[in-house]
Amino acid sequence: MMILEHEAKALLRSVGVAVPQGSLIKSPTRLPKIKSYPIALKAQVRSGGRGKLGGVIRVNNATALKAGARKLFNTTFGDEKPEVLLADPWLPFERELYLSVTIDGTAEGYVVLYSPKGGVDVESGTPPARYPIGPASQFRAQGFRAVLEKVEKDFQLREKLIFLAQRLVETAAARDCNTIEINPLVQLKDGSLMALDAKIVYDDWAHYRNSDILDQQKAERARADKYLRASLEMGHMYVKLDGDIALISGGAGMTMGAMDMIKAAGGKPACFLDASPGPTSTRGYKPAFQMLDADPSIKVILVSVFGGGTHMNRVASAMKENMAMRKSKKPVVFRLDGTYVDQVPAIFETFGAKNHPNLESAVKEAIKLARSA
Amino acid sequence: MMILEHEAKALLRSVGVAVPQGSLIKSPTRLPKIKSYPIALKAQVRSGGRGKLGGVIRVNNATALKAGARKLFNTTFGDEKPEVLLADPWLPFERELYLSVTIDGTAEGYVVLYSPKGGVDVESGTPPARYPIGPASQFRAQGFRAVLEKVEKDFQLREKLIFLAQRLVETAAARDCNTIEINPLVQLKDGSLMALDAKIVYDDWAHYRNSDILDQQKAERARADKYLRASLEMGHMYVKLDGDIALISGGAGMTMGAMDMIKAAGGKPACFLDASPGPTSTRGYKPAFQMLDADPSIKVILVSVFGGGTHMNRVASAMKENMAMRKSKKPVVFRLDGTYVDQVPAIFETFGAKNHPNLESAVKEAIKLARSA
Amino acid sequence: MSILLDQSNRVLVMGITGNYGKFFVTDSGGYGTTVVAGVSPGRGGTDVDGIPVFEGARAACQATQADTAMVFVPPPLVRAAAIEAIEAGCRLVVATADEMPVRDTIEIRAAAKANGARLVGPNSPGIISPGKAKMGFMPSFCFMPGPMGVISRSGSLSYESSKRLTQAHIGQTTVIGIGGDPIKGTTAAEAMALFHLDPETRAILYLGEIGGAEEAAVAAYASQPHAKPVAALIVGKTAPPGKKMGHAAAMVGSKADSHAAKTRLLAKSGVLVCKDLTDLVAQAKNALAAAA
Amino acid sequence: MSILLDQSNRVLVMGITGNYGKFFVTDSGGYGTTVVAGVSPGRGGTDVDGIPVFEGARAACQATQADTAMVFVPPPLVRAAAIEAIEAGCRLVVATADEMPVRDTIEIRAAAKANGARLVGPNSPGIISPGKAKMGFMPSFCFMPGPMGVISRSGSLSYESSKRLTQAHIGQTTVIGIGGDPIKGTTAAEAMALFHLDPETRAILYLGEIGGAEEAAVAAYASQPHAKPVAALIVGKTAPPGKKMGHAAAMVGSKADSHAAKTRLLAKSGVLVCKDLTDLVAQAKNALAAAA
Repeated sequence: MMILEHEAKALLRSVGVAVPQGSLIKSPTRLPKIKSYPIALKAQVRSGGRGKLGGVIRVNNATALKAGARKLFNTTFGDEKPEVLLADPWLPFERELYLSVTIDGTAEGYVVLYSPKGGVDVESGTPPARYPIGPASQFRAQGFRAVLEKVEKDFQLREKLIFLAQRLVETAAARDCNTIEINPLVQLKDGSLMALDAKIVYDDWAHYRNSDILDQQKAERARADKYLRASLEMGHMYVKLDGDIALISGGAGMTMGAMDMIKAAGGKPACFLDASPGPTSTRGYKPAFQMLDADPSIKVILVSVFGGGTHMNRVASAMKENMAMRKSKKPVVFRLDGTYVDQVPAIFETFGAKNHPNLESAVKEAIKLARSA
Repeated sequence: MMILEHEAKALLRSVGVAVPQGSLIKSPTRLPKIKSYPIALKAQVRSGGRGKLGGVIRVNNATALKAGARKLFNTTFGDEKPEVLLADPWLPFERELYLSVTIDGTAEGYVVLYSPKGGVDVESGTPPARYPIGPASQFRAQGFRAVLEKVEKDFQLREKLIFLAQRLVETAAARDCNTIEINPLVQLKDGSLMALDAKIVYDDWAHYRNSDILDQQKAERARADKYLRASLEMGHMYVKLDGDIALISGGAGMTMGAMDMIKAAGGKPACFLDASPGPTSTRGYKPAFQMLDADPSIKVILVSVFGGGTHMNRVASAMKENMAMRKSKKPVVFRLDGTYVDQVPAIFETFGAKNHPNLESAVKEAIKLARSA
Repeated sequence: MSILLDQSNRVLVMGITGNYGKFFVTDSGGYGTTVVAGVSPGRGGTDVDGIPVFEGARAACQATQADTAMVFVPPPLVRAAAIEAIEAGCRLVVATADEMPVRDTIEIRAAAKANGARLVGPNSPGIISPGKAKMGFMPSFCFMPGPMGVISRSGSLSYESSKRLTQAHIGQTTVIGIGGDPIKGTTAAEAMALFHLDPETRAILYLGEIGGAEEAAVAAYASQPHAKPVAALIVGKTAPPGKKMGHAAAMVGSKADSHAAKTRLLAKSGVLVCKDLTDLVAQAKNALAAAA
Repeated sequence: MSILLDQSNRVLVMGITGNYGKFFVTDSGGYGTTVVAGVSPGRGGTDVDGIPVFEGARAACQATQADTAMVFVPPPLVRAAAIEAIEAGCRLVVATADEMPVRDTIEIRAAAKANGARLVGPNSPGIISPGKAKMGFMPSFCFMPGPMGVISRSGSLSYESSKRLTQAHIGQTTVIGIGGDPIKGTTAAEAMALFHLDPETRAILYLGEIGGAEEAAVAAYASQPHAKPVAALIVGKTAPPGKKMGHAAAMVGSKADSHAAKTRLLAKSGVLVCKDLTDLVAQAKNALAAAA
């Protein structure tokens, strides 16, 4: 998951990367004493395109700081309002560069990306130069140097970039970061490099060996409403969409396949919800039903699970118990298939449910029910 | 350099190692509210043997906490008084174990040490089992398992130790720790492992890529008096001894050789001072002379440098300038040798100094001067 | 024939005494898979349904000539178990676990490469060569032997698709789940290359998703002059941009990640692109017809 | 003869355009060392006193058949430069830098091992084969050719000791500084083994310190039946316990680290232990006499 700019900069600073000495603003009424203006006042949000949406303001004095802070705290970027602002010194620099480390399948591990022109428009320019590494231990100065020689003429800068990139790759591996992006990386007048902005994406699954990741997960849950929080705690993967047919499924590909089929058949999917973790227990599905039942935009719930290691007799029983617990009258359409599916009809019969023989039929009924709701 | 127990535990916690949820006490008058007694009140000092010196107290209530805190803040351990105490819950456990990772020449890198009996007496018992690794990436579960099988019968514990040890080795490499020692590592009733105490030694030379190390170095300097601080800032390596003949030398082996010769010839060395960094500049020696001149226990200063890359003509000039700046009348004995030593006599002549032809002669004069001072 | 797996693979189960391990012995063993040994430290000398349990992979491989490992340990332990199996001599290692840190997968893949071995997974249903052997928990009734090589980024979708093929009497040489993580033990490109060399595989069905670079590799294969016919279903047409859809790699970050871009590229490269799941069997038949 | 270094080594200087690099070309080149190339990224195509400068080690080694590297870059860059030289084909790499993170040395040593190369250093004066070649900044007048192999953990002490030998007309085959860090590119044991195989080395002088395990290795060598005679000086008799004496490895942590324990062990193993520096020449003579 992505962390905020100021958190990313703190991590970079801790591993020896130069960043501006900024201060945090947590409320528009508690502003820090700024020793020297101008400063860059920056909304701390995860959404992309912050710069183009006015999320970074140049502030020249204390009065402007007050106004700027109030404005940023009241602006919504993508779907989030900043809870904190970063006040960085506004630093003069010679050049804006782009440097990042990320995970890449074709590199069989980490890859370093460099562009001699950084800044907000980096994506529209020439694609960055790539140095594929593999495991972090395979970073080689001479390897990245050969890549840089083709795109960066300043040989002293090249050596600084090699040193910095190696540190970023080591850090990505040591701290389980899937992406560390510095854009812009600026070159100051004395030739040194400084990270003016930073984006770090943690590997969600390394939480057990990295308290920073665990803390971010807790914070993410704390930001969610109570239904979503319960679902996240169960390990469900949930993405809200703007339709009315909710989907409880298992497996990312199968879930997307069902979403696509709903759309193709003329319906509107209301969510992506992959309930693979804890997939055979009553408890495993309970928060999903609670969340979807509480969402007024949802008219029908389609349960579509095709299980291998997930045994359908146990899923069917879990459904029976969940249906008994529900207070909502929203219709639920079932389509279970896979291991022990032959035992499903008998279980479903005990609570009057029907198991659709295929996804097409289940989707068709869900759409019909959504239209008539 | 070694960090304090509570700092070491914070680092361990951040990489997923279980540690007690303790609180810090920074003054005997500001005590935390403890939710549950008993607690272990622990003086935070770097000196070894703290437990045997009464630095860990079991405290059963708030009154005892007050008394215990006052006592520990007023106790000197080795040569340091605690500036902070750690109040950890007093945890019941099933077993005390010893686990550490350190640097070892014969292992060509990291080595894991394990002893099935941890605690204060670990050093007097059977030497711990060794798993030599080399670079951190060469840690292998099967390798450490083979070592553990000979000394640890509990196979479930073995697997937990393997997992923990790998994390410690990764952490040692990632955070530039030369030693991470957990003693005792305890096994709780539920079988899980927890670090009840921890000792971490950082690699001083990795300060440029690890802000924790840099911060520790700054703190170390802040604790030193002004003369020592200046010397440390110059990169000098200084160890105070209890004699009266101070030594300014270059190179660790040469410095120790000279110390030993002073002692063998009947004198008493007052310090180990390796001034190799900045060895040819006037500035390079200035803080050393200032520190030694200010120390009343020192009667004579012996400068003994045998240089290769360090050119003796430049050292001689640096000595001339330093002698001119000094206010102290303490005698200084010189013995320079090595590259361009042939140019030394001419320079020395300009300020009336004599260069001894060998160490024996210089040491002899230093001892004579110390006796007559 | 088939790729990577048939009855001749001698399978070692890492973590054989856990629930998954035990079920695997019964289920896959019953399917025909040659399970020869298991590892469970501390339980060496016992057995699971007659399969001997060893303290470590080296002892197991030496005693039983196991050459293939199925890894069923919790995600934090997969790296150690997989590398142990590779270094003990296993040439094929299948790891189904999801929730694996990417760095661990990178290290396993590197260890496999250094030892001339191959990893399948993680976050994968495993691999099945219908009628011969399976490594994973695929519902066996969904599969039958035949001429179609199937590659899938997603587990359930591979069951769903294979069942549709089987119901239409289109059998499979091998169905390989390459997994949903950004770093894969076996990539789509590598799986395509294996199917290309398998004489019994007449056409390839690729089941992809939004995000990642696998589909570009599929397109690159399909556009080669002597490529076998390829049909493909790409799911995630309705996924919003910038959101991770369950799989770590399934996210529309850039334009090339989108369903539209991927299907356009595949179609341009001669791949028979399925409109949706319902269209799958039709395009699979077209691919086989093109192979004839 | 000599160990590791003579005029046949073709030396590449990593960081040739820095102050140290330039001085080395003049000083060591003047001594007889065969300096053939330098590396300084961005300055390829230039020269330093006639020695051609290249962008990287691979190009330098290909153009000049350099097989030995002298590393003169700042400590944070030593790891990259040393590994580059090793992977470019240098079989001997000398790194004198102190202030090196231990992890970097561990990685260089591992890279050397993987490539069949040898590192000398870091935190070392380097290596000199008197009358033939030197890699480092040793004051040349302290050395002369002869039958004594010298191994030292400390730079200045090796100059001091060699000068005493030279003044006493005891020449040296090679003087190798193994360095004061806990991880050494070449350990005392490895250096002893090299001197053992060198026919011209008749006896070995070992200059050690408190702390570390090198002295145990020296004792182990000396106690072997066909070992060459060994004399040793161990400094740090007056060092207090628990304090790091300049060198990271020079600290009395346990009893075995102490001067008393080390000298006792060495004496027991047949090593001629010098009482102090003044006693050095006498013991060196005894060692040579024992070899006769």
